[in-house]
Amino acid sequence: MDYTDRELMVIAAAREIRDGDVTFVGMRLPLLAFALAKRTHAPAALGYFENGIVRETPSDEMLFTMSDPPNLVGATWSTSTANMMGMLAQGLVDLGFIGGAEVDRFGNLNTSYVGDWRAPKVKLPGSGGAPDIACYAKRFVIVMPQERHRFVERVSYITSVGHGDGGDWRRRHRLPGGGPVALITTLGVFRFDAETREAYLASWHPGQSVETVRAATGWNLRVAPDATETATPTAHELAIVRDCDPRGFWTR
Amino acid sequence: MDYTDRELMVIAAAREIRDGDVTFVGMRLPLLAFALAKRTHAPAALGYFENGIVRETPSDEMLFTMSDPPNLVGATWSTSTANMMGMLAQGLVDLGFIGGAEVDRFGNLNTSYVGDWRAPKVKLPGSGGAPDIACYAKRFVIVMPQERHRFVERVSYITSVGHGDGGDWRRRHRLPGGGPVALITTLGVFRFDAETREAYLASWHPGQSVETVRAATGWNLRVAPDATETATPTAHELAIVRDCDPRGFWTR
Amino acid sequence: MIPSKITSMADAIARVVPSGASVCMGTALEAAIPFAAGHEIIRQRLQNLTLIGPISDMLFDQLIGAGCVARFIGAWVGNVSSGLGHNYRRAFEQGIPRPIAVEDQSNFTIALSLLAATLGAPYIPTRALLGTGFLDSNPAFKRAEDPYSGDPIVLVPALVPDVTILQVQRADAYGRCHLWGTVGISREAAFAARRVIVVAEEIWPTERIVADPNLILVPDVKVAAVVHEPFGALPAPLQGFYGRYTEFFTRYHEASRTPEGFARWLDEWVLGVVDWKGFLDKLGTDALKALVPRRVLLSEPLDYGA
Amino acid sequence: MIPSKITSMADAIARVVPSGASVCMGTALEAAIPFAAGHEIIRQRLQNLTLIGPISDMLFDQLIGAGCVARFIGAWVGNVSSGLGHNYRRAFEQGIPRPIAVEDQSNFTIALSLLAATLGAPYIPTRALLGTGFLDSNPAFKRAEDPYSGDPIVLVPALVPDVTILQVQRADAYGRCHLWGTVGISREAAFAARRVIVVAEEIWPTERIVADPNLILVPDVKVAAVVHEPFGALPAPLQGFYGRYTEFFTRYHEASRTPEGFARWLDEWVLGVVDWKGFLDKLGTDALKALVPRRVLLSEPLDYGA
Repeated sequence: MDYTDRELMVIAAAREIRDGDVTFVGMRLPLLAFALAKRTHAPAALGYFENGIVRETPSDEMLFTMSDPPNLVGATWSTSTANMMGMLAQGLVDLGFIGGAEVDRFGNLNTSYVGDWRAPKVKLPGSGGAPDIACYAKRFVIVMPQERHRFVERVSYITSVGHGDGGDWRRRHRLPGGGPVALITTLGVFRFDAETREAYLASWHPGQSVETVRAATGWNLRVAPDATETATPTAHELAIVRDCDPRGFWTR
Repeated sequence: MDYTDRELMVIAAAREIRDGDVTFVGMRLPLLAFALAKRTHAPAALGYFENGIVRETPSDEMLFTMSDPPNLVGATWSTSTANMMGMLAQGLVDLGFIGGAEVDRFGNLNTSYVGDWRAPKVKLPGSGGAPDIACYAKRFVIVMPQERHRFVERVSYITSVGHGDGGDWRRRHRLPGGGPVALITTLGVFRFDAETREAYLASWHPGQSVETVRAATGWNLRVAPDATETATPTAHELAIVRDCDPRGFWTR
Repeated sequence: MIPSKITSMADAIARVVPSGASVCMGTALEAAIPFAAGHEIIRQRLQNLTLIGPISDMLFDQLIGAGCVARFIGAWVGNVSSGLGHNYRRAFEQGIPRPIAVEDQSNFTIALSLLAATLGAPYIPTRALLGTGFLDSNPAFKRAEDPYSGDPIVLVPALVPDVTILQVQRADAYGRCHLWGTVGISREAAFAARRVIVVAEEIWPTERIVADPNLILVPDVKVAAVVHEPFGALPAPLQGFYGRYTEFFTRYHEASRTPEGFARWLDEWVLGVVDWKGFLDKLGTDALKALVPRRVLLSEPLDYGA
Repeated sequence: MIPSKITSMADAIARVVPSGASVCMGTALEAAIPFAAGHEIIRQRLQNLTLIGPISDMLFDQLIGAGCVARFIGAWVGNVSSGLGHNYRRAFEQGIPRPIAVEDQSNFTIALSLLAATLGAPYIPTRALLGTGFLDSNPAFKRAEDPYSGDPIVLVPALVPDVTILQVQRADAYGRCHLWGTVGISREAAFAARRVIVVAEEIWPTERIVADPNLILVPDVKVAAVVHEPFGALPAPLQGFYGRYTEFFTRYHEASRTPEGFARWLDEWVLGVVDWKGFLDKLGTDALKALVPRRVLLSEPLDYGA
């Protein structure tokens, strides 16, 4: 079975969506993951977009942005961003997806400044609504390509807060949401220890190994005792992803 | 010329509306005053209602409440109460009208509790949006029947703040609006001293006198040196008021 | 996929509004007041309710007189075209039929309270109410200093109603609803509440409601029940459906001057009928006909094409 | 009675947007971005603008590259379908063509900033951004304690744009406008601003706009100019009027990789044309035709009858 890294990431992300989840969908790969989950194991999941749109069904058409007009067709609500963020802030969102340019071992994310923010090496595009999802969603999933210089001991700027310094940091700082539960990369799937809240490798993707993942991780990698290979995409899953992104705009 | 106290009050209130004023119209007599002003000296005045309605022209039909369906017909905006109060809070409202059960010599109004609020003699209906108008409107006008027990040295509860303790009280307490500029009663018209902010009698209505007004005022009444009789309603003014309230629901 | 939420008014009130609940109603000010829902609350003899609303044109006075209410949070209780609310006064001043507590708000601060709740914000600061008695009589407000200007401000805490009851023109079976005309604090009140009961003049197919997704008032996840109850706001008006029956307000005002008069009124108009159809039958078709709008005034459709 | 506010884009920008102003645009996120207005700002060589907006899909990158911008307040600048904004990076990292300051916001806090301004509230408190770098890099935020719970909170101060520019489907000559589809923070941004420029696909008679008074986005007193500019949001989409021209975003992304490439792009698409009609002529009728919605999807009218 032939597939791309991104297709595998979409499929792994879709598996994080539980049936009935109120899901903050975002753009790009998570948008495809939502469509896949709806058509497989999570038909009752709901899709929320930070521009104010709510959907029960994925759009019939390929979306380049969440505000493309086809995303309104069949939507069950289109409200203000303030109201939609209010859904988050009221604790009504089960799951969000966030990407990042840098991540650390506690799942904190940086999409703002590489280096000191006063004189950064790189100005990244910014946060969008990711910090809001990170604060308030009951759980969130990080989806990003894995490279050693992006997987750092400590991000230089926290745009979207994960488990902070680890342990019960979120509870102590009164962050209402649950924080990150998975980190899906081009190489594997990480989860977060229930006590320390440190990311550990739960599965490596087909063709990878603990060693290749370790080599691309900038902190001392922990591996689950029962770590295993990520389940290979099924033909059915791949067919749906390709149906949703026929030209491979996001997944090739 | 035969007319009622209330008709005279409507006419006196209308004279307080300047052309072009953004006017918080409210209900009852001020609603008629707005219609009269529009049809006489203030054709460019705008009417705002705290339920969210904006009108350039008075409703064609008699209104019993601001939310009667005819008030929407020809409205130029119908928004939320929060937005409409936002117009006030942004300092965009020139003039508001407020009624009261009790008033004191600095134009503070009580529509909440007569007596100690913990064990009041009378529970009044409450405030509606009057405190918001009193806080934020550039100026406001009080319209209420005059009786000695309602015109007190100091109101027992401030529902809508006037000039507080007088003088520069409003400025010291950082109230953005200008406070009351006129108090129109069944007996006369009071204005507020530019320095002390105390109410003084500017005119007594036809048939009244300084003495009858003084007898119905519970504080040591001050009278303007140039105090005079209130101008008698013209036939034209009365005709318009009666056209707006043909059955005399509010004015008889 | 979701099961229909359509049910009877009796079932909706029995399931969604327990005694002791905080209930927000009358959110469109003098229009769209859910009188049908309020009368059913009285028939079910609910107790110890906290009523939340800006001005409550007569409905809260009825609920207070019927003994359902322990507390009121809002800006005004009375009868807008006639004056004060006799039951409200009797309850507060004399404990008849039972004492009620009042938490004073202005129309702006009740809107801010609910708005704060919609945003998950603990409070919203305002200058409104500076220098007033509200800061003494309602301990929910706190005086504070604006750290940006150093000026005094008032903190208005978030308020989350257990239930908001809305009367609307049309809804689908899942609670997606369209309300227009006077809206007041309806959006904030519904979106702030834990659960919403939607009472609709008409039930429409989903595809015709979601054809205007911007107009949908509240997310369907909040809606616990949808009740199809034509004329459910009477004697209050509803844009496009019926005008205000002002004489009914006037007659209530007279009838409720004494506890005995109110008891007779309640027996006749609420307890003496089984449901809202019974109320409408008593009103009579002539009265209903006289309230029908004289004109149809349609808005222009919006093209959501893509 | 009020005089018409309809004018040309050139006149609207010249009159309402001085150099040094704070300008809020792109308030409907990736839809309804006022590109026509932005290009006119570039042609008029305005300087030292503060740009305010949530995510700014490519427009802000163009204004920054053209040297009009001294400061950005918002959550994201880039090219949503292609990635980062090359001009934004160059300006911030290397001061090319001139340095810009950034005040970081999230999508929620930019909405709260504007919402606070609409309410005349000095700030709105939130838990969003607790534990993040925003509290260091943007001094506007203050850490505080919620006096109700004792919990840490973040204060988001009110933000009043000098001008908000809206692209909408239809407006009357006085600035009463209807926007639908994706709305994002448009209502808050327009209502918070000192003045508003409304850019409309269609100018409609007043009576057909006020036939739906609930839909009117912003009070006419805020509107300083109304510009009739069909396709004014291209290459961003506008519900019911045109889809997103994604290839144009992709080509811009490639062209703007270098300062020289961007200069050529700017000459070709902005400086080399006189006005928006010139831009559309360059795009060509085939491109415009391909973006026309394939379906008309009308909402149901609302009866405002009384």
